[in-house]
Amino acid sequence: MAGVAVSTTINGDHVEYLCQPDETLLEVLRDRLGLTGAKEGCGTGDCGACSVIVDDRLVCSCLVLGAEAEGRQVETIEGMAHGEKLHPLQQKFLEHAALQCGICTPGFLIAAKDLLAKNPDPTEEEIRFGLAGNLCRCTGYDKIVRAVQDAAGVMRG
Amino acid sequence: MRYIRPLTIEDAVGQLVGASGTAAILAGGSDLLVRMKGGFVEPDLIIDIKAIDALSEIRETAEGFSIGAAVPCAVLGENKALRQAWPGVVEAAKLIGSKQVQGRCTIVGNLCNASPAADSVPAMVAAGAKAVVAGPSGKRTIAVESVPTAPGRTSLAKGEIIEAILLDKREPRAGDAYLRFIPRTEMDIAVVSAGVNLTLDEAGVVKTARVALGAAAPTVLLVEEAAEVLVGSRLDEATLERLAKVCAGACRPIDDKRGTIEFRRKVAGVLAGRAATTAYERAGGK
Amino acid sequence: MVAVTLWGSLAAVAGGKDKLDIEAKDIRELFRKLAEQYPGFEPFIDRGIAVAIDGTIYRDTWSKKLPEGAEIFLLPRLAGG
Amino acid sequence: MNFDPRLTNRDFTSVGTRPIRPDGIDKVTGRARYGADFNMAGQLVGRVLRSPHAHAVIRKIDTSKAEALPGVKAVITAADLPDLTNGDSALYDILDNCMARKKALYDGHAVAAVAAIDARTARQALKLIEIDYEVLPHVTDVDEAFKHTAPLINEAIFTEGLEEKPVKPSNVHKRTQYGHGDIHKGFAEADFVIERSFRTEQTHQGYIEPHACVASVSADGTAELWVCTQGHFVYRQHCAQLLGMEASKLRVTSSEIGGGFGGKTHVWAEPVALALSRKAGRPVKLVMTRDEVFRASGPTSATSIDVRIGAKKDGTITAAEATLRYSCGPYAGMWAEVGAMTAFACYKLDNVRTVGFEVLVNRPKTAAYRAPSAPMAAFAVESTIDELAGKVGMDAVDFRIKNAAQEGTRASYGPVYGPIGIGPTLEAVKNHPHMKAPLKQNQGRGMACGFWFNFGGQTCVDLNIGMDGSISLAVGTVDVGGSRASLSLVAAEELGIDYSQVKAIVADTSSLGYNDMTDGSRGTFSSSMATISAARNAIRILRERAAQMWDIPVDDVVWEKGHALARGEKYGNLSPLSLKEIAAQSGTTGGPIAGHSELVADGAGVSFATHICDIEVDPETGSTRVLRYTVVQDAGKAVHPTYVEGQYQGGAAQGIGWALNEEYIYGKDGRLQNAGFLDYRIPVCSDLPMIDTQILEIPNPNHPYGVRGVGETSIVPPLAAIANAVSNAVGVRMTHIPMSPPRILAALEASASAHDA
Repeated sequence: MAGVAVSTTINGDHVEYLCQPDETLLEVLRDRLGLTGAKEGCGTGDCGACSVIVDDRLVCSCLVLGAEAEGRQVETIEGMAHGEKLHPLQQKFLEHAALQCGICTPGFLIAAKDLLAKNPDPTEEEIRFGLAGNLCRCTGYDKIVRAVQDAAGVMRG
Repeated sequence: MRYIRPLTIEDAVGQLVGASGTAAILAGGSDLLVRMKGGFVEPDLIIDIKAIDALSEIRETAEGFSIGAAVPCAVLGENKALRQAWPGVVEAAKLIGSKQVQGRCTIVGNLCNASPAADSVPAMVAAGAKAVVAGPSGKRTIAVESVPTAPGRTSLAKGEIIEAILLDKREPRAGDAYLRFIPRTEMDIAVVSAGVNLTLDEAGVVKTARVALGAAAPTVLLVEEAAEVLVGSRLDEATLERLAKVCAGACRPIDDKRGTIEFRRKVAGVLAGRAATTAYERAGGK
Repeated sequence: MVAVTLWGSLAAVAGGKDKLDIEAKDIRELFRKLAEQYPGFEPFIDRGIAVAIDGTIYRDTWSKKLPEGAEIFLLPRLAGG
Repeated sequence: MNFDPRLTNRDFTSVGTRPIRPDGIDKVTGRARYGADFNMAGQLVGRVLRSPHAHAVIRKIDTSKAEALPGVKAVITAADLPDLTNGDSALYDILDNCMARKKALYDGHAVAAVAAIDARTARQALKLIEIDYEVLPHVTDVDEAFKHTAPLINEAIFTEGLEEKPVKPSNVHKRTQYGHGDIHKGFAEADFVIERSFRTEQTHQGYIEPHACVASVSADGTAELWVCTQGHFVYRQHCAQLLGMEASKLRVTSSEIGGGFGGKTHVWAEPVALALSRKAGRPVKLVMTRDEVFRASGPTSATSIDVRIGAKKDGTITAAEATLRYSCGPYAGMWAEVGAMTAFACYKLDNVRTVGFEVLVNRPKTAAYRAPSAPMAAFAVESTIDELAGKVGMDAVDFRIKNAAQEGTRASYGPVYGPIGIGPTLEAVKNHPHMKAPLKQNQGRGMACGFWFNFGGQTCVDLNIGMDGSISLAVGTVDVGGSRASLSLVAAEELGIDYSQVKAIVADTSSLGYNDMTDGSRGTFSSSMATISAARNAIRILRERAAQMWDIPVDDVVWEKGHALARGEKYGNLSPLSLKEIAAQSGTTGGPIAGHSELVADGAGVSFATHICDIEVDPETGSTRVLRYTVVQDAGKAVHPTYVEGQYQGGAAQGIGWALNEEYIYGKDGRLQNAGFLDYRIPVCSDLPMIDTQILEIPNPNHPYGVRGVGETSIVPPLAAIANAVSNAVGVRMTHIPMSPPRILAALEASASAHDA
C-alpha cells in the first residue's frame, strides 16, 4: 500500500501529512493530527459525531478519505472558538445545557454552524431537519434546538 | 491499494481498463466508504473522479439538463432552474442521507450502487432520465432503468463510467413528484417509494405518464400499467384507487428488516397516489 | 423482635416460610441469625440482599438498627441503568 | 462516621440554581477526552474476532497464521484468560462473555483477539485465525426459548424457584413471585376484568460513544486502564479478579463517558485489552465498532407479558396479576424479577401477584438499560389499566388517581411506602393544560405512570481546600450527565461559598476509596450525600483553625455563609473569618484543610413519573408522529434543575424511540440484521417535538436536602403512554412494541377485516 502525500488547510493552518489510500479523514484527524474533537460514533455516516466542514460543505469525516482533503479547507471543532472567545453556539450550548455526555456536541456544533451560515433565521422545523444527521441519545434534542435558536438570534445581532 | 485522481474522463476510463484487481470509482463515497468500512469491498485502486472538471457541473442545454457524475445532491437542490423543471428528481436526490451526506452523495453513485431502495432512481426513471456512459470504445447514452440489473449489479461493462445524467427540457404543463416511506422523518432507507411524472393537455387531462416504484422489486419498477391508468384521467378518486391497486399488484417485494411484503404492497399504492396528486398539481392540474 | 418477610427464592431456602419473627438489633445480626438457622442463606447474602425497614430500602448499611416491631422485607439486590 | 443523613429544612442559596457545568468548556471545544481519545507511547491496536454463529461449539482455534503475520504482537483466546473465578458463577459468566470458552452463545460472541501495530494489520490477522465450529440449533425468541422443545443453551440450568425441583434442564433459569392478598378472591369481586398479552422487542441503550479503552500492563505486574465506564471501581474489581491481579495494582481512570444508560456497567473489552497488553508487553487500545456494540454489548430484554386486572363498577381495582417472561441472553439474570417487582408499584392493591421467568436465549447478555425491566412491565400494565378505565367508564387519569399508591400503601413488591410522588404527579397531569388541548382527526392522547426504585450505595468524596480558598472536589461516581455541576453546587451550598470556587473532578481508582457505579440513579443522590458529609467534616476543621487564629475555644466558633463567626458578646470585636482567610493561614495552623467522607448512601427514595403524549397516525401507512410530550416527575429536590429537566427529556426520548421504532431484528440464521444506526432507528432531531417538563419536589426524608435519583424513571412511562395514545388515535389496542408502521398498519387492517366480517 502506497501512502498518499496530502497538503491541506485545517482551521486556517497549512498542514501536510502522509496517509494510506483507504484512511478516512476522521482517522487522519484523530490518529495522525491529534485532533480528537471529531468522534467516531458509527463510521458509516449515520450519527454525525465526526462532522467537519470541507470547503463550506458539511460532511461526515468518516465518509471522506484523507487523500481527498488535498488542496481543501477543512474546519473542525478545534477551530470554532477564537482563542478564549467561544463561538456564540458554543456559549449557548453551555448556557442551555444542550449537552449531557457531550460526545455528540462537537458534531452538533459544526452542523449547527453550517446550518446558520446557510440559514441565519431558521424555524424550529428547519433546525430539526437541518440537524437530523446528528444523533444525540441524552438530551431528547429539546435543549439543543433551543440553544441553536438562541445562538441564531445572537448571531443576527 | 492506490488512490488516484485523474483529470480527464479518458484517463479515468484508461485507468479503469488497465486496473489489475478491483477498481472502485469514488465520487461522493457515501456508499463506497461504508462498504470498505464493513469489509465488503477492498479495492486495489480507488479512482477519484472529482478532479475531472466537466463531471462537477450541471449544464443547461437546448435539450435539457446534463448533471455531472460528481455533482453532490446538495448542489442539485441549489440549482433553481433544475428545481423548477424537475422538482420530483431534485426532492428525491435531496432525500438521500443527512445534510452531511448531501454534501457528498451523487445521483450517479445512487444509481450505480444498484440498491432497489435508492431514492433518486425511481424519480429519474419516472422522469425518463438517461445516463451518458463513457467507456473504452467511446460514449453511449442509455435509459436509467437499464443500469441496475439486480441488487448491487449494473449493466456497465469493465472500464465504463457514467459521466452524466440527462434530463429532458420540460414541456409546458408537466410535473413530477417523488415520495418514499420511512419510519423516521430522516436518515432511513426507503421502505418503499414512488416516482410519478405527468404531462397534461390544455384541459388538464393527463397526456403522458410514467410511474416508477422503488424497494418494490429487485430493481426499480417502471409500471406501465399504472401509467395507462393515469393517461386520459384528471386524477379523480376512482383513478387514484385503480392506480393504488395496480401499483400494489405490480410489486414483487420481500420481507426484511425494513418492512413486510404486505406493508410494501399497500404503501406503494398509497405513495403512488399521493405522488401522482402532487405531480398533477405541479403540472397545473386542479 | 422484628417481623421479617422473605421474597420467593429466599422463602424456598427457609423451608417455604415467607414470614419469620427474629430477635435482631441490626441488619448484621439479622443476617447472622438467618444464616445460622438456614445455611442456604449464605450465597444470597454474598450475592446481595436489600433490606426494607418500614418501607425504606437499605442495601449496604449492615449497622442499621431494626426498631422494635419494625416490618422488615428482604429483597434481592437489583441492577440499575 | 457521625453523619446524619436525615432531611432538614433549609433555604437554599446554590442548590436549585442553574450555573454552567465545570466540564462544559472542554466539551464544546472538543478538548474533553473520551474513551477513544487517549493514547500511550508504543500503543498497539486491539481487535476482537467474533462468532458468526448464534450457537456453536468451538472445536478448535488455530492462531498460528495470525501470529506469524508481521506486525502482530499478540493473539489471545480463552486459554489466555484462565478461569480464576473459583466457583463464582456470576463472575464466570462475565469471563465467558468476554471470551467464549467452550461454546459461542450468540452472534458476535468474542472468540479470539489480536494486538497489532496498526488497525489494518489487526484486521488482516483476524482473517487468518481459523476456527472449527460445530454449529448447534439456536433460539433467539423469548417465547420459543420458553418452550421445553427449544434448543438448550446451557445444560446445567435447572429452573430455580419451582415448588418441585425439575428433573430436566431448560432455558428458564428462574421463577420468581411477588405480591400479597388473594387474587382469586379479588377477581371474584371484580365487575370488569381485562386480560391481555403483550410483547416488547429487545432494544439497546444506543449511547453514541462505542466502548473504548487503553490497557497497559507492566512487567512488574502493575497495570493502568483508561476506559469509558459508568463505574471504574467496579471495572477494576472485575478486571483484577479475572486477570488474577491485586486490585490496588490496577489503576483505572474513567474517561469522559459518551453515554451509558446502564450499558457501561459491565466489562467486555477491558479484560481482553489487559490480557492482550500482558501478552504483548505493550499498551493496547481497544475500541469497539458500532456493529460490535450492537452485536456484543448488553442490550435490554425482549419480553412477553400477560396481564390481568379486575375492578369494581366504582373503579376500585380488586385484583391484579402479571406473568412476565424476559430474555437474559445466554446467561442467568434477574430481569423478569425486576419487572415483577415494578409492574404494579404505582397502585394500591389488596390482591396482587406477579410471576417472573428468566429466559435464556442466543442473544447478547442482557445488561441494565435505564430503570431496567420496568418500562416493559409498565407498558403491559398501563395499557391494561387504560383499557380497564374505559370499561369501567372512568377517565384514565381519575381511574389512576383513585387507585394510586400513597404513603402507607403496601407496595406490590412488599414494603410499605413512605412519602411518595405518584399521587402528586397524577394531580399535576390532571390539571396540566396539555390534557385539555384539542385534538384533530387521527390524533390520540395517551398518558401513563412509571416507577423506579433508585439506589444509593458505597460512596467516597475528598474535598480539599487550597491555600487560596478554592475547593477541589474529588468524587468517585462517573459523571454521565452533569453531576459534577450538581455536586459543586452542593459543596458550595454546604460551605456557604460561591459555586465558582469549587472544581469537581472524577478521581481515578488509586486516588479515592471504592465507589459503586453510577447506576440506579445514584450519582447525584449518593455523591451529594458524601459531599455534604465531607463538607461538614471540613467545616469542623475550619472552625478549629479559626478558633486557633482567634485563640478562643472551638465551641464558640460557628460556621455561617462561608465564614467562621465567634459566637458571644465577648468576641464583639472579632470580625468574621472567611474560608479564604482561614485557608491562607492553614500552613501555620496545622497544615492542609480537607474534608473526607466514606459512606453508604442508603435510603434512596423511590421515584414516580406520569407522562402525557399526543400522537398522530397516518391510517394509510401506519406512520406516527409525536405531536406533543409532557413529563411530570418527582425529583425530591432538584439540585441543578436544568440537568434534571435534561434527564426527564432524555429518558422520554429514549422511550419514544423504543415505543415506535427501535428493535433488535434477528434472522432465521440467528444473526442480528440491523447492527447499525441506519436500521436500528433511534429518534433523530426531526422526529421529536419539544419535551415539556414539570419538576415536582416531594423531599426524600433520607437525604439532607431531600434529593431523590432522577435519571431513570423518565424512561418507564413512555412505552405505555405512546401505546395508549396510538390506541386512542386508531381505536385498536396496540400490544406489540415497537409500534412500527408495519405493525400499526397490520393491526388496523386486522381490525377493519374483523369489523367487515
